[in-house]
Amino acid sequence: MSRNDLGFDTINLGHGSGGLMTRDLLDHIIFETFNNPYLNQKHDGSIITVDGELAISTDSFVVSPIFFKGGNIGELAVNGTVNDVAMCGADPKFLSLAFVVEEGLPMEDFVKIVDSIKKAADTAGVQIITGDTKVVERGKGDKIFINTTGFGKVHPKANISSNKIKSGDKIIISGPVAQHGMAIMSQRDGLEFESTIESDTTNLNFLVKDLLDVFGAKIHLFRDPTRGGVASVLSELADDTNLGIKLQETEIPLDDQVAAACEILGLDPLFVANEGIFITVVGAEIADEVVKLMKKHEKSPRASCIGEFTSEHPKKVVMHSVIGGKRMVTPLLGEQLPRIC
Amino acid sequence: MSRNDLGFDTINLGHGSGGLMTRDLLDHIIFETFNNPYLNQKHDGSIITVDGELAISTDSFVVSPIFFKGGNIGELAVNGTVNDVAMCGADPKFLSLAFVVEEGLPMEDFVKIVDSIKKAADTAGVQIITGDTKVVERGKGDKIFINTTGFGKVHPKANISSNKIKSGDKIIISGPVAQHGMAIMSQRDGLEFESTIESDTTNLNFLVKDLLDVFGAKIHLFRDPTRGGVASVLSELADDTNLGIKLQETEIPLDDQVAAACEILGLDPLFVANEGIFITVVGAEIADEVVKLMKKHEKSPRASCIGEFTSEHPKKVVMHSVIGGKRMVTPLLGEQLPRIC
Amino acid sequence: MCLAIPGKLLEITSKLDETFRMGKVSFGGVKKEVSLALVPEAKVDDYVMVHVGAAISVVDEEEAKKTFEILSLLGELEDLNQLPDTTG
Amino acid sequence: MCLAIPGKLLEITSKLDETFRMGKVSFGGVKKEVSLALVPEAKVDDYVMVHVGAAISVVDEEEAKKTFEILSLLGELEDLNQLPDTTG
Amino acid sequence: MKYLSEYRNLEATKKYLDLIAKTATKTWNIMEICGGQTHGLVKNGIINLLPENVRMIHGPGCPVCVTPLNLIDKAIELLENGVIVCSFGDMVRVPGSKKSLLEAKANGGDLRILYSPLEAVNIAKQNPDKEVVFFAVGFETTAPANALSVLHAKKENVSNYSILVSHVLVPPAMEGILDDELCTIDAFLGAGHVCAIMGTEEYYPLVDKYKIPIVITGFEPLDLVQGIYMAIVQLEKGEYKLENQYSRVVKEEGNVAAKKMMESVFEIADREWRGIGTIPESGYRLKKEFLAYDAETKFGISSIATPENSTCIAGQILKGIKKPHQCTQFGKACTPANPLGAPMVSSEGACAAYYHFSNNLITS
Amino acid sequence: MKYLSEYRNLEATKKYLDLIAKTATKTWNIMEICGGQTHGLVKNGIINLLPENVRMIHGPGCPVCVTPLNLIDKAIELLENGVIVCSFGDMVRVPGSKKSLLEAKANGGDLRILYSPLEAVNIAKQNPDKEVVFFAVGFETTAPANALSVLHAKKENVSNYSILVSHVLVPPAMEGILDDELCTIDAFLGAGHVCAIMGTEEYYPLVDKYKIPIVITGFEPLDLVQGIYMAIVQLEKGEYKLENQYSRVVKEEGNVAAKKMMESVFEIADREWRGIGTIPESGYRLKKEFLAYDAETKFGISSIATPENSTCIAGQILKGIKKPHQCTQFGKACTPANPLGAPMVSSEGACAAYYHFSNNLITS
Ligand code: SF4
Ligand code: SF4
Ligand SMILES: [Mg+2]
Ligand SMILES: [Mg+2]
Ligand SMILES: [Mg+2]
Ligand SMILES: [Mg+2]
Ligand SMILES: [Mg+2]
Ligand SMILES: [Mg+2]
Ligand SMILES: [Mg+2]
Ligand SMILES: [Mg+2]
Ligand SMILES: [Mg+2]
Ligand SMILES: [Mg+2]
Repeated sequence: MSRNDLGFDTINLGHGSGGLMTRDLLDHIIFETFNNPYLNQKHDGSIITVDGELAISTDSFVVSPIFFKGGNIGELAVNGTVNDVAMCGADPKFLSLAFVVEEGLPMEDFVKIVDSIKKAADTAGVQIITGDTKVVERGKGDKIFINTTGFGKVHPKANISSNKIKSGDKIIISGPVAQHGMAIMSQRDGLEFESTIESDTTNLNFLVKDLLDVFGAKIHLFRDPTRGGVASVLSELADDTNLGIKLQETEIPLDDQVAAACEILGLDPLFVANEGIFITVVGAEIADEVVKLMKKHEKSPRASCIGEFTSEHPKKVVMHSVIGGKRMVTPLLGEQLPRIC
Repeated sequence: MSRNDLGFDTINLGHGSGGLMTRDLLDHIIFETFNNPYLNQKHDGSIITVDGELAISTDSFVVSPIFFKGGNIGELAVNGTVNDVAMCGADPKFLSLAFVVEEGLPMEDFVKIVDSIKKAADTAGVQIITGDTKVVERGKGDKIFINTTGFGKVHPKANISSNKIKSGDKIIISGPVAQHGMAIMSQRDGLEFESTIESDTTNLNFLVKDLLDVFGAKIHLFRDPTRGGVASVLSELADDTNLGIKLQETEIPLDDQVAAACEILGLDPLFVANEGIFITVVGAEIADEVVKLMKKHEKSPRASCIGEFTSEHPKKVVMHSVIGGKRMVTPLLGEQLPRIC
Repeated sequence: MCLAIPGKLLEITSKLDETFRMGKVSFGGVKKEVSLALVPEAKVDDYVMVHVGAAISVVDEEEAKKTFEILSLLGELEDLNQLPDTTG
Repeated sequence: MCLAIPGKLLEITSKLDETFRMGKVSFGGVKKEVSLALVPEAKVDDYVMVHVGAAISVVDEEEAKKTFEILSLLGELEDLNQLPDTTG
Repeated sequence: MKYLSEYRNLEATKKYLDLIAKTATKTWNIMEICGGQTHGLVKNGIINLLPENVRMIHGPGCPVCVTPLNLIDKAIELLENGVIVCSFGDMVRVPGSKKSLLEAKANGGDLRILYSPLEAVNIAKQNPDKEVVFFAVGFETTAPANALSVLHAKKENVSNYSILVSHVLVPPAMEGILDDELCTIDAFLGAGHVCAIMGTEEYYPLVDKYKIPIVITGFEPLDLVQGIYMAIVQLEKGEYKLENQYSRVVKEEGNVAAKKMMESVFEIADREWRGIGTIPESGYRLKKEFLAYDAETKFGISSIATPENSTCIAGQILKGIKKPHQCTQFGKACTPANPLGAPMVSSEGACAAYYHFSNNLITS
Repeated sequence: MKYLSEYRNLEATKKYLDLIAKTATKTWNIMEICGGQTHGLVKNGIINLLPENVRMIHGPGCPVCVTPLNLIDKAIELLENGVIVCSFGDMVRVPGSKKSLLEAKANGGDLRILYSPLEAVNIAKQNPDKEVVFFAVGFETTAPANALSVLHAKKENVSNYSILVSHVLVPPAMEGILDDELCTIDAFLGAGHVCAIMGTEEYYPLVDKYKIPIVITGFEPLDLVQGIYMAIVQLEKGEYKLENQYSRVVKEEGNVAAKKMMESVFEIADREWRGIGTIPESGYRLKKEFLAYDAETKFGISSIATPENSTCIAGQILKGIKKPHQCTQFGKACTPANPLGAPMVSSEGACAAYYHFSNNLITS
């Protein structure tokens, strides 16, 4: 039996039953694809050997559509968790992988997603070490949800904590904002538009490692502004640090088409979800060097210092606008909705 | 703002947006409930310190109904993963916790589930160290799905592997079969029945630890026969070890009402899902002592030696029936469906 | 053919008319509402055979013993006198 | 009130009758199909203001310059002569 | 459970097995009609506890197995057209010509797996803007409950309910089997629950015409071994009688109320049996007065036709001419995960029962 | 983007701000009518770049804010009765008397958030067995597109489409504001996109009657500062004229085709404005010939009535009599997460705009 020939065109409830059909699916698709000694134990879990500090992060991925411009839910699930582990100042090495599949998902799509996961995991240098596959009835899911939980040793030089942030620290962003969210939005029913906007989903762990290698504890924080966007992450940071944040609108990298799409739908790009970028807070003395290093790195040619922490207006994020005005930036409230009227 | 007064009766998409509503939900329900130094980092992940072998297991829980006799999806999600880690011969200490909530879930139900998770985690001695909350549109989920990923150090005396199983090894089950599956089935639309059957979901980690403390490497395997039931797990073991398995039908513990419900619906209890029991494979020389210890333990008063490995019919599981006949036990094929005609 | 299981009729739960009676039947403690439309003669405490939600027959207690009586008659049941289970 | 954004009319995509014309409009490269029913005078290469999926006005290029001309007239624009963006 | 556990007694079963061994001097081929009996024989490992010379042959009494492929395709057609299709669990995995009901459900069909047809009427009441069809398969045992569902719907004016009828009758099938010149069957175990409805009457003509013992038998191990013993006693004596091992459930007159109800709704008709072909007057169809409840009429799907897989020898299996392991496809191209023919689908189907339970395979 | 980026120029904006500072010698209260202008002012931080004596007052031009509570309750009523309700994104979070459309969706309603009313007609075509209602809010700018959707539905015989109309008109609202004895407004920035449709004609009578400058203005920073500058020049000169800052988009005659289309579908009617009350002849309703497309008529929901929150001073805010931070509830009981009144809902609503963007709060 080959991996594309399990005798079924679509996933059905039997594939999640825990019986023979489940085992077939696992043997011929999952184990064959990810084939590594951890996973091959085929036990209820896996055993890894660790020594020291281990960073752990979990995320469920529920993006719709599951195939979008620039990627699919599979690579997103790898990159998202790889990046969250990296944001802890750690070096992600292992992932667990749990699917919740809606019956009726074409087997072809499932295989495509599994292949993307493999490719993304290889690219990021992580191994899938344990997993789970559940199938839910039609109408009780949305094609496929993926949970990944990631693990990695904390970088020996890392000392990442919002406690370390002080007034004067600089805020650097690794690339243009709102790309992922607008790529998804471009395919959303009732709001769709044509563009060359692609999701920027990618793994940021090697970039993070390079930064830690060079700057170590002078890097005070990493944070990826995914759901809720840059505005929400910075609002949380202002709140947590009891410091103010000054932002320079002109310094925030933004792709032209992304900007245009936001104009059309009345969305603020600062609220839109990102995937392939992060924010780092660093001591002012190294900010220029950090930007310089990042601009040379393939993952962050458009890195930019977008603002700084200040003691002036604690807990408030203030944007200095293109035309020299000021406004408060508040976190996203509920769901990001297009403003039309 | 108190944990029951977020201003919303139900979860809506805004609670998963990553903005202020998400933060409110996390601050006032999740962080307040699980309050521990790992989780309180409120970062993208958590950092734990480990030294040695770490067992990791992941599972998504998609049970419907979410509140069932004897438990709910929350405690199931804790116990399920705690047990999977224990089945690796490890001592579960940490859990990640990821929700996929369907919009419209009553806030009250969400709080109830979170409270159950807390209680089950406390009972099992594990801490929730990192998490995630996603909200999907109505009709794109099924009230709530929960993924937990668990971690724990491998017991110093443990040497758990199906490679260690040899002909003559005894198979011991910790309690009566099919209880969880039939508790769920009793509430299933179109098949429902009245009974006192309750899910047996519980944490088995302390029992596993006690066994390892006493018997160490003479315990060759632990496995919890969840989805697919006892039949599927044993079929897999026969297949993996290249040995045969002899089972004694009369030795398999089975609650009277569970047996009756299986009769009515034409189900084989060996195929029905379990939650609060496990199978252990041990050297024949310690089998009686293992059963004795287990019978004294609160989690396994009905422990029983149900069979043994044999070189006689490799890869086949043979049941010796109540009336002295023999039959093959095959793994569950697809979904467990009631047989009526 | 077709799976039918014996259970004890605990109560008549509804009686729209003489035909469409429903009753609660206990199968070793597991209870289900079943149609009694096919067994107008069934009364509380009877054991009925239930198939796909309808009682199709009332079990005859006397006849039930015959399987064991034959063995006795054939001298095969000496050690089995207490066999018939009456625990319900 | 109401958000309206200028975009360049790239092509007329369908023309059921004189009223129900549709066209593809580019907003800095992002393209949307919009109704041209309210702008019968609009032609390819015009810039139209689009509101909730319908073009509501054709932008007048001459008038567009006035904002900057006023500043010039007032002697305020000496360093801004190259201002109007024509990149599309 | 009373009336179950005592019939699973090891000692009593052994006694009957001993009696069988002592009594049977020649080779006897006994067919159990009912799939439920097949299930009981293999699940309890009885077949291999019988002496070599007593051979059980699995009959056609599995409704899942004899329901023709075209009816499954019809049910799928309904499902794909937005009808809520209700079915017993065992029917839903049977492959039609392209897919099974379960696969059609995975593609979006609203399929409900029910314990009882009466539940389907409730579903119709709860979904007044949808059509609800119950896939009414089964033998005489199941027909009264299905008839009841139609009467229920009529009484309560539930006009969006109908049934896709595939009811077959046992005696014509037995005749068909006996008429085959390759037939080697010496005696029958009669189907206990069918007779609970129909009584014993219809079987006397068969006994007389074919001079063959028929023992109406139950489903528990003790029932089965007693039934086999009773058949062998007749065979050894050269007798052919109708006997009733299952008298605690089967009365001579059967279930009079059930027969009346069934006859008010159904009438006898020719029926196609999967693997066997059309047998005259071997099934039920809805009477004219109830055609409003006939899904085939209501949805105009009676013309759907589907050929069977040509390599499958299900017909010979169902007639007892061949055993499953004599089929070249058995366990190879044809497995429960990928069944080629109906007998591999239900665990009561002869091929699946062999595949799952038989210890023929244990030493293979 | 052409016609956007050049109007966001820092230097040119500064020049106009300098001109304003040089020109304004007295205290002037200028109301921008449109919520889009409010948004532009706060988002770009213009308010605090203006000299102390030039005060912007936020007008009633946010359709989300002036749509009466009872219309939201009506839309929710439809949603809860199985109707597919389509709406612009900003309307769905507005709390009705019990819940918002978004919460009704979470409870199972089929709510679609759309970019365009024309899309709603397509949804109606794709769901012929469902009713589809578009929540047609907005001012003169949006009315033509909504009219177009009705004409589209009529042309294509889409009978399951209707609109829940809440169209309001700017000039009557301006009159209402000016008639209030507490009114302190010295000049208006006219709503650019409303005038793109309606032209300039209707504003001359207002200028004459109330002797007040009106400068029709666009939405970009440069538009806004130029419009303010033009108003101040008039005020300082003691003039009152209608001027058109936004001439690249607004023609004197407006959009003739759009007006014709709108007038074929709608007629002028009294309308309730949230926070203000009923203003005579201040909105549109569907003409008799189009009542088949009127959701209130079609579903008989015109009688739903809902009182406003009594502590909310939205009416005074909308008339420019008070500023949001002068409301006792502002930022306390009333926040964007839990709005008591409409102006706290949309980011263009005066209260929300203050809450979100104003640097009044930065130093608080
Ligand atoms: S084994 Fe399969 S192919 Fe052969 S007779 Fe049985 S069902 Fe048909
Ligand atoms: S702050 Fe709230 S309560 Fe006060 S006027 Fe604004 S909307 Fe009304
Ligand atoms: Mg995470
Ligand atoms: Mg990619
Ligand atoms: Mg993440
Ligand atoms: Mg698992
Ligand atoms: Mg993150
Ligand atoms: Mg697991
Ligand atoms: Mg419990
Ligand atoms: Mg598990
Ligand atoms: Mg997360
Ligand atoms: Mg397990």
